[in-house]
Amino acid sequence: MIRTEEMLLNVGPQHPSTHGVLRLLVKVDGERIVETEPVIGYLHRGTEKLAEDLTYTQIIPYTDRMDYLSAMTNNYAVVHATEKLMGLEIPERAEFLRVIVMELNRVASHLVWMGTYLLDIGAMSPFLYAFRDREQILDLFNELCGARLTYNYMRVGGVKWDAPKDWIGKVDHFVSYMQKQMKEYHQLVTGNEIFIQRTKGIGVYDQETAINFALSGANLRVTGLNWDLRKDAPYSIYEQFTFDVPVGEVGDLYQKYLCRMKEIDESLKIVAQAVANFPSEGKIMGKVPRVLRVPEGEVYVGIESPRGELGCHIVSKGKDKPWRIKFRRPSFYNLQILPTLLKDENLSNLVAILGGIDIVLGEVDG
Amino acid sequence: MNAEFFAFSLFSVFAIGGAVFFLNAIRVMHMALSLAFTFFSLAGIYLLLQAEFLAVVQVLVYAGGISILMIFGIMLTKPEESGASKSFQLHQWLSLIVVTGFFLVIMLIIYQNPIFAPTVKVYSPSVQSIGTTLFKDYAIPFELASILLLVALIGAIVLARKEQK
Amino acid sequence: MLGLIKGLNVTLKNMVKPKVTYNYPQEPLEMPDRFRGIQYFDPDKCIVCNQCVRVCPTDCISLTGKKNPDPNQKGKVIETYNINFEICILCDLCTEVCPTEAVVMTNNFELSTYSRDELFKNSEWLFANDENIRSENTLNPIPVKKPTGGTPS
Amino acid sequence: MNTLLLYLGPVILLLIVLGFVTYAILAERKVIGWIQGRIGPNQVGPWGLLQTVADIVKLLIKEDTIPKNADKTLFKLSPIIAFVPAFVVLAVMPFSSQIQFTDIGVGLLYYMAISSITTIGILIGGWASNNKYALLGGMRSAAQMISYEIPLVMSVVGIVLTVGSLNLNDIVEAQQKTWFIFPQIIGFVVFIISSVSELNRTPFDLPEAESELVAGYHVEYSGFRFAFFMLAEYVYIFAMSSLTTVLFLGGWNAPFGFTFLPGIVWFIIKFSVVVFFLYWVRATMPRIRVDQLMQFAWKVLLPVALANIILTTLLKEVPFLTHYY
Repeated sequence: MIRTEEMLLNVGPQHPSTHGVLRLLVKVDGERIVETEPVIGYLHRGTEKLAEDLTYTQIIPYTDRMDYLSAMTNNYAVVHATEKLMGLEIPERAEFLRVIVMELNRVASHLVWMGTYLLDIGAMSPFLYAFRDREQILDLFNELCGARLTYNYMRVGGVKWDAPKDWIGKVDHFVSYMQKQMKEYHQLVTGNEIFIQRTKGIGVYDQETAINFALSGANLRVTGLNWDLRKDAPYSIYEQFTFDVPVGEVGDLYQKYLCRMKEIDESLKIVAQAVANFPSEGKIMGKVPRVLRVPEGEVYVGIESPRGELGCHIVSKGKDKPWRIKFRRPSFYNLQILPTLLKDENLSNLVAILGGIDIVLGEVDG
Repeated sequence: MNAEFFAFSLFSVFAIGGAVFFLNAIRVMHMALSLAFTFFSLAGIYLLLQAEFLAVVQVLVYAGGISILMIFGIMLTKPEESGASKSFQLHQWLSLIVVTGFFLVIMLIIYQNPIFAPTVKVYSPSVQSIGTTLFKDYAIPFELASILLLVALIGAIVLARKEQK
Repeated sequence: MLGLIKGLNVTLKNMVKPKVTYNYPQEPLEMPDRFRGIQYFDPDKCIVCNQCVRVCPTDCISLTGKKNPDPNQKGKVIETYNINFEICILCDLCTEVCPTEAVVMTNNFELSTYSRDELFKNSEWLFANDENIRSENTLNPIPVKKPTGGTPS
Repeated sequence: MNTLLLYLGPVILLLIVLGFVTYAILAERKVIGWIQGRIGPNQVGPWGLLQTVADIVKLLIKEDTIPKNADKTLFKLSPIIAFVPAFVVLAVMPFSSQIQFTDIGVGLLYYMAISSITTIGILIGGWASNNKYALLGGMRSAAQMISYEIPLVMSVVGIVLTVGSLNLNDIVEAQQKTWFIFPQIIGFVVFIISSVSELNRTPFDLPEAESELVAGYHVEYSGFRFAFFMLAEYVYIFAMSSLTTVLFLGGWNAPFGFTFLPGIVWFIIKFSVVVFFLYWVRATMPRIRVDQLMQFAWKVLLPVALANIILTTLLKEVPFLTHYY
């Protein structure tokens, strides 16, 4: 009886396509994957534990480093939870600035995903095009808050900086530029037969599985469920804007790609509306006491980060530091489905499926 | 002439050396590589005999064949399989006798065959003449041989399919 | 096949577009005014209020004060002021809380060194780091009494 | 004098090929850089001209590492087995009507046969490294190169039928009026796809797929041995582009009777176009998956190539077109 030998392949933590330091113990039979075991924690810094010893303002720079591709959203999660617990009023101008930066950050994050995903699949140029366009967003952020990745922009009660002169105009200009670029991406990638071959019908899962694995974000919407916290549990001023939530039909990689590309379009729409209705003046900080003492109680807020539901659960004992803080980190939850998806797949699909989940290891490991 | 003789000696040594290595190697990959050496040296000897087509086809067929052999060798053998099975003394003597007998018979046939008489003219077939011979003069045997190979191929597939179930 | 040809067309078009890379080490990069580089520290302005030390999330600032040598003045003056730049995350909180703009951000970001020891910046180094100082820093200055006098001599 | 040339010629060719490889790598990086909005290497030498030289020097002075559990003999042997055929195939290439080393009757088959020996080198390298990624890369490479050799050979049968010879010189001579790219357009498409695959380049760069197999079969190689693999790859680009030029683009023949330029110049121009096309494709395409690759070879390319042969034989009998076939 002829039999092939199973082989244990150690993918990562030093591997070009694990998007950081994820390690996968893959059992392969030829090129077919028998079993996968993700090993996480190589980037664990204990953000939640550290936060117990930090004041609410000091936590904000730490959240920058969780999902470092969309630091603005993380900032917002923690300040929003704190504000909710304290019952603070946020000035309108600050809310507009928050929405603009969060949506731009979503665009930047999806661009990174698109670029790196195409790189995983083997196309080189889309990666650099995506980074070229993302660079413009980073430049805008650099001008706004003085950093390109770890923004530390939001504060409990408002935002740190007002928009500099002409900044809003630059954002507006960027939106129209990006809308033009999207066409180019579609020409380059969306219709590419090899890309379609690599992604269509790969890594399929249905809605029930997605819900059972607590997936969120594009990973959930791709199965056809219209679930976007910006619509379903509105926060900030998202109710003022009109936008669609792109959903897929079958949960395959190609639909995920389309979903995220459409999300970029929708985000640009929101930014365009926010820029058009941007209040000409107003304060950027609400009335906040000098020392933040959060009343006793607990609060959970969930917001829609580019990767899914980013939750922040704060338990306060009335001190200036949280008694316990917990982040529901979407990448961590989304990663759980990986071993199920990889079973009996071809080894070449490993990177495609892993990339499709869109994890950020800073967030997975926390 | 001198260069030709030199090339012939080189190819012969490689061919025989490859065969000897093949017999002595323990790991499958070494064996396959020695086999490749033998075959490619033979191709070189064909080239010296002006049988260009034959030489090239020899390389073309066996380069692929040996790669496949290597793949099967890798996939179907365990990495640390030492073939150190001590054979009996008697066995070795017996093989020596049989091999010597075989060699003598072959030499006898070669020297009795009129084709290999030293007076024969070197005849270098062109691709065209090979084609004419194969597809005109010997068309039916050629087709029969290919059908035989096809049958073997399909048979192998059928056998492999059954085993999966 | 059509998609592939479209893609080839896009890459060919991009080939003649202007290049977007910076000639960075040869030409210095201009950062916007708000950029957060390494801090500048002005000992004369410091009132030793310790707020920056308290707000720093990574505890990288340490300072000591001493009594004002001028007996007529109340309060303290700074004696040592150190930033351990190995662990500073440039979060900008120290400049935000500083009521007197004694510690402010600069645009200098080329900070790599060959030794970790060099990353320990003392007040002399920080005071000498007086180029490209950011123009807007403290957002919520507390109305404090300006330390009167303290003639620099 | 003639004997001297006989021994000196290959040395000169080797130097030319090495020079080509040096600047092909630079050109590749430049072209891909431009496509991606970058300017490519520009630090070493004027306009980055010495970049590859610097890279090679770096590779030469690098520590030569051999993994502890590697099969040392084969590990050392495999770069040689991979490289030598790459250079040997150039012997039959007619660069112009004068510049050619040997003119053997079965030149086309010779190219196909010798180039397939490289597979053995790659497979052995992958196996001898005793690394799983390298092994997977080697296995993929063997499977891919064997599969794509068949459509590659089949796609040129149409030309062989038309010319009635396997000799590359005869093939070029036959293209004085029409290049074979026009009557043999189907064959050309199949040939280009298979040749990109034989070269292990994007979209068929599975043996060294960076994002999956890290670097594939040469993951454990460093320094000079790695340089040999790279050299083999780029010499094959040289060889394959030359072959494409000879088979489909009329070799040294001048188009439209523009004979004021010598044949070798026309050859270089056509050759450069083919090389640029390879770079361009590399900058655009994603990588195809390994099973799709095999399916594509056996289910699409091979039938198409066979159909092309039948079509050629049929058209050969059509009164008007027989001139072209």
